[in-house]
Amino acid sequence: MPERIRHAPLDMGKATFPKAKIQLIKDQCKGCGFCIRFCPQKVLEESQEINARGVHPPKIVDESKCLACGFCTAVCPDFAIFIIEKPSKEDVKNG
Amino acid sequence: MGAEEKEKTNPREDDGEIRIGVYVCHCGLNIAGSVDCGEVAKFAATLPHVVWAQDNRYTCSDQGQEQIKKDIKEHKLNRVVVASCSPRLHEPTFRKTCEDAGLNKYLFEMANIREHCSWVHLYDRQSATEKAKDLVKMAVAKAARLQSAKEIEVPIIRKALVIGGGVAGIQAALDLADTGYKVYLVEKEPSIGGMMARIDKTFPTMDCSICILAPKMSDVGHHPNIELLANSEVTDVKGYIGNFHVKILKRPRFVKNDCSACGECSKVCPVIAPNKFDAGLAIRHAIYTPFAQAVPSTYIIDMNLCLNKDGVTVCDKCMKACERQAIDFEMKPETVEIDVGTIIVAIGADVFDPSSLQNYGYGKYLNVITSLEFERLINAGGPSGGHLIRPSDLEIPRRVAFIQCVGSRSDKSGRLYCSNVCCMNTIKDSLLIKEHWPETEIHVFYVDIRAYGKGFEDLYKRARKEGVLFIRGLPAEIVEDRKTHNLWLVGENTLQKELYKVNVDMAILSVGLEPRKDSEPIQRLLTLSRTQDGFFMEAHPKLRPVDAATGGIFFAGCAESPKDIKDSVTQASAAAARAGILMAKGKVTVEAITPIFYPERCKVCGLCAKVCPYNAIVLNKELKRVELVKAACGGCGTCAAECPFDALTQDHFTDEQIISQIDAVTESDADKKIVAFCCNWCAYAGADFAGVSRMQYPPSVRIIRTMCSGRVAPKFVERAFARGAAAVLVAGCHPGDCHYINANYQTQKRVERLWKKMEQQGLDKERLQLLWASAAEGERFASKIREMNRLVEKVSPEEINNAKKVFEKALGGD
Amino acid sequence: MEASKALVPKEDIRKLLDGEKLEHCFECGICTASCSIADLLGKDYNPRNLLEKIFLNPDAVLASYEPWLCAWCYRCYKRCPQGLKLPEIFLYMRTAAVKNAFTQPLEIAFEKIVDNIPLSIVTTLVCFHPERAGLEIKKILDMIEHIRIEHLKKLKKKKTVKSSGEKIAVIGSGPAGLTVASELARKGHKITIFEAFSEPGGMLRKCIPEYRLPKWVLAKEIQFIEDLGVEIKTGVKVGEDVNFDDLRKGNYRAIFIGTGANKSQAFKIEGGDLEGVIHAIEFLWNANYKEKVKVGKDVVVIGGGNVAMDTAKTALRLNADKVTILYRRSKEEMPAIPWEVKEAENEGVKIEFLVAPKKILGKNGKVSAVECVRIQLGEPDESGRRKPTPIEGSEFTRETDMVILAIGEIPDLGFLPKEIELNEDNTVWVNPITMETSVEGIFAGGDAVTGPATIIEAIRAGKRAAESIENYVKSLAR
Amino acid sequence: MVQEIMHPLSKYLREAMIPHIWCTGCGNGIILNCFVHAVDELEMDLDKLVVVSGIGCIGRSAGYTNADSFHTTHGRALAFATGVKLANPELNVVVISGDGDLFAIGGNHFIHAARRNMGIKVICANNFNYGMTGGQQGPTTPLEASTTTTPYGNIEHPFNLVHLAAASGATYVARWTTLHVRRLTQSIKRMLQKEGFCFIEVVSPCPEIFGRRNKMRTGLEMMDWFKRASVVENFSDPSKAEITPEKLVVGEFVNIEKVSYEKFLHEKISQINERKVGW
Repeated sequence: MPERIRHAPLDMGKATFPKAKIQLIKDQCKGCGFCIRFCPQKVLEESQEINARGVHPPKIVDESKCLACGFCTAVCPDFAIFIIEKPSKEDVKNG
Repeated sequence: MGAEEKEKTNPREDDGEIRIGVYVCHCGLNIAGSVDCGEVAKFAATLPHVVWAQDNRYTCSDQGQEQIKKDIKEHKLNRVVVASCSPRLHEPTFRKTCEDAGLNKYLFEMANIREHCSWVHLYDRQSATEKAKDLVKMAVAKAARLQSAKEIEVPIIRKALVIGGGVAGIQAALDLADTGYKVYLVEKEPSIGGMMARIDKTFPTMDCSICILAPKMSDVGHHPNIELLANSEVTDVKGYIGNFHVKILKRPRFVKNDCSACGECSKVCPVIAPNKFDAGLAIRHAIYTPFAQAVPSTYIIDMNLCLNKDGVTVCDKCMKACERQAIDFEMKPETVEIDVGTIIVAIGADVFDPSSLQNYGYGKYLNVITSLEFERLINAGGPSGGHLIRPSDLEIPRRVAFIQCVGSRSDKSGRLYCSNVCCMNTIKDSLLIKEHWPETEIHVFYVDIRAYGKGFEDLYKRARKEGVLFIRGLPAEIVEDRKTHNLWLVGENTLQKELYKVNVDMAILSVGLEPRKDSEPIQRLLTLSRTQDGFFMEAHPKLRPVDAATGGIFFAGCAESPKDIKDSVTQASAAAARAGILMAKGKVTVEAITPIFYPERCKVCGLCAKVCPYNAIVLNKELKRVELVKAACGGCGTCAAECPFDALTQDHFTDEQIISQIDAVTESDADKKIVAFCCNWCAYAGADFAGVSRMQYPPSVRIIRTMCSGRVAPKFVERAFARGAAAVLVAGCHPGDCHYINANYQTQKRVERLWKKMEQQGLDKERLQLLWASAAEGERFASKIREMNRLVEKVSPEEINNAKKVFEKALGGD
Repeated sequence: MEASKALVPKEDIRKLLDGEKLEHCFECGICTASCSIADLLGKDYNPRNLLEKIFLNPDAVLASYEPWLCAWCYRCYKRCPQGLKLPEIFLYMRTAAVKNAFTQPLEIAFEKIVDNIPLSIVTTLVCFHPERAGLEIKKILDMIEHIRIEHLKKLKKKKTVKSSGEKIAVIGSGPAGLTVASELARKGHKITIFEAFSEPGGMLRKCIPEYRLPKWVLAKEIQFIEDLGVEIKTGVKVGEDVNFDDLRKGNYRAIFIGTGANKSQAFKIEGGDLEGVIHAIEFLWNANYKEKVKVGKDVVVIGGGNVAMDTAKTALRLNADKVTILYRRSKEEMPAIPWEVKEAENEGVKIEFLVAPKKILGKNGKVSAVECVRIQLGEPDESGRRKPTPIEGSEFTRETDMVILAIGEIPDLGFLPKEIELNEDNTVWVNPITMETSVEGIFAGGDAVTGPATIIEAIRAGKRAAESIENYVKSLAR
Repeated sequence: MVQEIMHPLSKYLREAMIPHIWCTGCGNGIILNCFVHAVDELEMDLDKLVVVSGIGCIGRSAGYTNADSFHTTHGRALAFATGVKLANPELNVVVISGDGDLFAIGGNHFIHAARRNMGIKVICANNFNYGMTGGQQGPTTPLEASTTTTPYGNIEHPFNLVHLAAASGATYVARWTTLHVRRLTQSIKRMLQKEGFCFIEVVSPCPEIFGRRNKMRTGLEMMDWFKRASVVENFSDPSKAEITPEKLVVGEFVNIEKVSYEKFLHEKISQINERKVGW
């Protein structure tokens, strides 16, 4: 359906995006950078701080962008990052 | 693929002595009134090869036809010339007569001494008679060079392709499938249903749109004869009537057919985007189904949105939620190749985007919406659950305005046509509002209410009775009150000649329909033509309204012009029937006006392949040769005109035949004559129309008929000048209206080249004229001849001699 | 009509109405509703209806005053779904009327102008353009002057309006401000105009070239308004010399903002500070005020609005050898009204379309050339206009010794308090019907609201605002 | 250092041994992560899970897993695991080991365990070389790859592990890279629920030892290669599942059902026992 969309969805306000709290166990991080590179929402970036292992652990840029896909948890070789999904109110109705 | 060479049979007719019979028709007084038919017949008898000539009152009568049949046997005639009316009228009649008498129908020729002579020179008997003699001479000259021909037959594959799965495509597919043919239905979107699936109610019956469409959609999904290819696109079409080879790109859905459409995946998908199906008024997820009744019901992942779009499966929420394990991120685009005999084009239309009309503020003011957005809003299955709410504050509007003709009937937007459906759609919409919220104040700003169909007027009356205000005069602008987001509409009530300022809560722009922006590839692939409006052009607006000019292709629905659901369905059934006729017959004959190829002269330059509008000539680079696909040929002859080496000519319009006609015209008094080449479909028909309308013009013109102006090779024009013609006219269809897709563009190029040459040689290029005239533009043709006649009177003998010299070369090969 | 020979040949009319185009007119009324004059004159003028009359019986229209009432703003053309150029059709009728010596209709038209439209002489010259039909300017001025004197006499005979004693402040003495002042003064209110410049008149004075509007005409016009009891304080800049809030706290019942759009749009271009680069407003101003204005031999004007046209024409009049306008879109997209473009071209201005300047090159601190790039138009953007995108590698330099930037003007509204809401394009937001801003009692109109537009549109807005102010003041009194 | 926040999977790991010793950018951690993820999602009984591993970097995972685990001698992981499984078929026996351990010294154990269809689940971390001992060329080192013992490029043809496994009779064969964590986890889950001999090859980055000699200095660069080159071709012919710098075929190749050795064995034993009773 080709026409240009000009109006914002009426129920956009009601839409609840999955939200998550990102937990970093900084001193366990070895700085491989996998979580930063493969985060689809680009929530993480390398920080300037140096942890107990002498590497730069990631830092959270914008947690609100996180869609709780949990890839960072799954790809971390060092069990140094995980997310806690915040309970969303109601599943958003589709269309 | 290639059809066998046409057999040149029947040596009795072609070889040996040529015996021509000429019949000059009086047509009552239609011809005899201005032409001395007896004299013409007498003259004809003196012409070479003519063994029998006579005049009779009505040659087309049974008596006249019997006479011809008798003479063929008695006088051993092997060519017949009838001088009477336009071949567009009676050529088939006389061809049949010849066939009945055992003579090949391609050995018949006509001289048009009625439309092109007696009727247009009503008051100049002498000139008309002289002209008639010339016309007969031309016909006899051509007849002496006619050859018999056999029409080839092409088998038709009994499968059909329907492009577009809107209501028209659905109907056409179902009709064909029910008849028993295998149908491939290709739809670009994830689901069939098209525009009809999106609207709420249908006029004038106020049926729920999706309720009546959904059963048909599911029929398509289940029909054993229909193969539905959704989310797919036609990428390549090769071949010709009866034998199309089609490539279809099936874009991946990323969900396998195992999907039970339970929707669990969508619930867990973290990505949210506007749903295009709801005109963006509601949200959907990256994995979704456009609407509840979608067919196929399989969900689809929008890979532009999905978190895994980079090729790394980062998110597997839907995968985990899917009990049937139907999600497959690795699905790849597939190309499906099919062979079909007929194609139905039902690609539908787009709606006009009103954001270009700045004075209406669409896209700027929240409460200005389009009629399509309104449909989603009032639809119980839509984003607001059927509550008409205005976007700014989600309140129910108390005062609503509809503005008609937005993007239709406008020269500026290039959409001069009426979009056909908006008036009734608005009336229906206003009634829907009244039904739910009777207190709503509704203004409809219109210029003409077009309630032309069955039951439409009643609906219009009902709306008026319900208190909908119809105000004639469109608002010049819409201005928003920033505080309340209410809208001020300022315009003129053109009935009362008063300015109005109306304050409403919400304004709905009744946007028109426009050709689909993506119709260009379809046009190119199927070699279709379009009208100025951009919709596809039918072969004939009255008598072949669903056929494309290209054989084996038919139109259904809004692809051809804006229409409502009923008309779309009607046309779809018609298209299915037309396609069905072809397939039931199983074969088609092609008129023997295809190219004749002399391979020994061919230098494999490929020019012919380049100009062929039907891709019927293929340059085989590997084998270094040119291949003809006669079945695909449309018969324009532009290839023959283009070939620099005379390796191609057109059957029944050979170089030899046309040159003999030119020579016949220019044999005497050439310096007072205009040699006109007219295409069969537009210019020749336009000249016929001038005759039918009795438009008078000077008798100096002699028309040579070709199928297309693209057949007119430069050498014909040069020869006419070399033989001393005063002027030459090349006339064809308007650019874009060519009967042979675009062959007349070649005409233009060739004439321009000739002009340049004439200019360089110091000749008056005015003596060669190019005219675009449609079949309805008799006056255009007549006035052109009048204009050119002034030129003929002026042209000096030196000028003519100069031209003779310049084009001397063209006389070679005599 | 068949009996006597038609005064306006049918053939001509056909040609004029652009072949079949008029047949596309389906009388939607958008032209009339867009027309400033139709709004000001009400039933007396209806372009749609006039067009219909021309179509049905052109000869009868010659005797009608209506064709003379078009003010050439081209608003109708801009909105007409068919793109009919009504002003040019009407001009043809005017020319035919002059040829056939119909003078009476012109006089009636002038009467209507004088009766209903403030600043009537000015508007006649800069808007109605009777001279385009082949009349002499002087004659017109005499005629309108005469009518005006008669009109004033009539007014004087009427009972003088009792002074209401209400004080109203008008900021800016351009066409909008002057209109509001004269309209309200006639209602008996006490008006004070604050003008930042040393002389009143706004754009009328600053930017309209002398050849189009002689200064004495303007002076006379302003004198009339002052005669009505309007006080014009020149050289007073609101925001600097007077505080805006002080005006509100003063005894002014209502304030009208008519400050126009006279700030040149910021345009960053390399070499923009070279000698010989000047903004159009400044150039026109100089041309109007300075005795001697330096004009280059080969002038380049950048922009495609009315100001660009005026600038180019003025430069020609100031003896530039060659004037070229560079515009980055195509002719259809030009914001200048078509007639101005045509006129400029006729006078010898060369317009190059689809060209944008990249940088201005200089020698010894002076302009020597402009580096330009050719443009192609892409898909329509949000505004509906096709987006210009530079064609890579199409750069070329064009020698010149003067560059005038006419790339648009914006209102300068820094002095307004924050409560007064502005639009995205930095113009004042008003209720379109009442011309009231987001703050009660404060009204606005003219270019400050619309952005650069024509004088007649400013006058229309002024008149509308004056009515609203009158109602507002009355409602306060009650 | 005591962490205040606890990783949700830490219950599957031996706390005292974490953080592990693997290098930055090593894929072994991801494999372990995927394995415990799968165990977690299946809610497996840790008392019935046995993790066996051989010698090599990845061999440490037996020690890291908080299940009954067994770190065996070089190449003998499958032999030990066979013993465990035969002794107690109830147990879910998983072998996590490296390519050198499983296919060089332990090659024969592998093909015979697969042939017998022992009910053992094998996860093989393939890092293309002997990482722990300094990066020598091994049975999986790709042609032309540079290692400490092949400084001018490897001239031996490597094993195609999935082809080998499939040909030897494994009932489930898959290959993923450490980038395909979701698929790998899913595959491990699927494998853990199957009966016979199952094999998953995980192509894993070894940036410090292998990568740096082959123009991929970091784990990220190796992951980028996986991303660029990997093509999922589920159920395609494993013999054609190549690993080249341009193309890295991954996917599930075999998933069939076959009665396992231990089932046959115990059935046989009971049959024999019954016959004995009959005598």
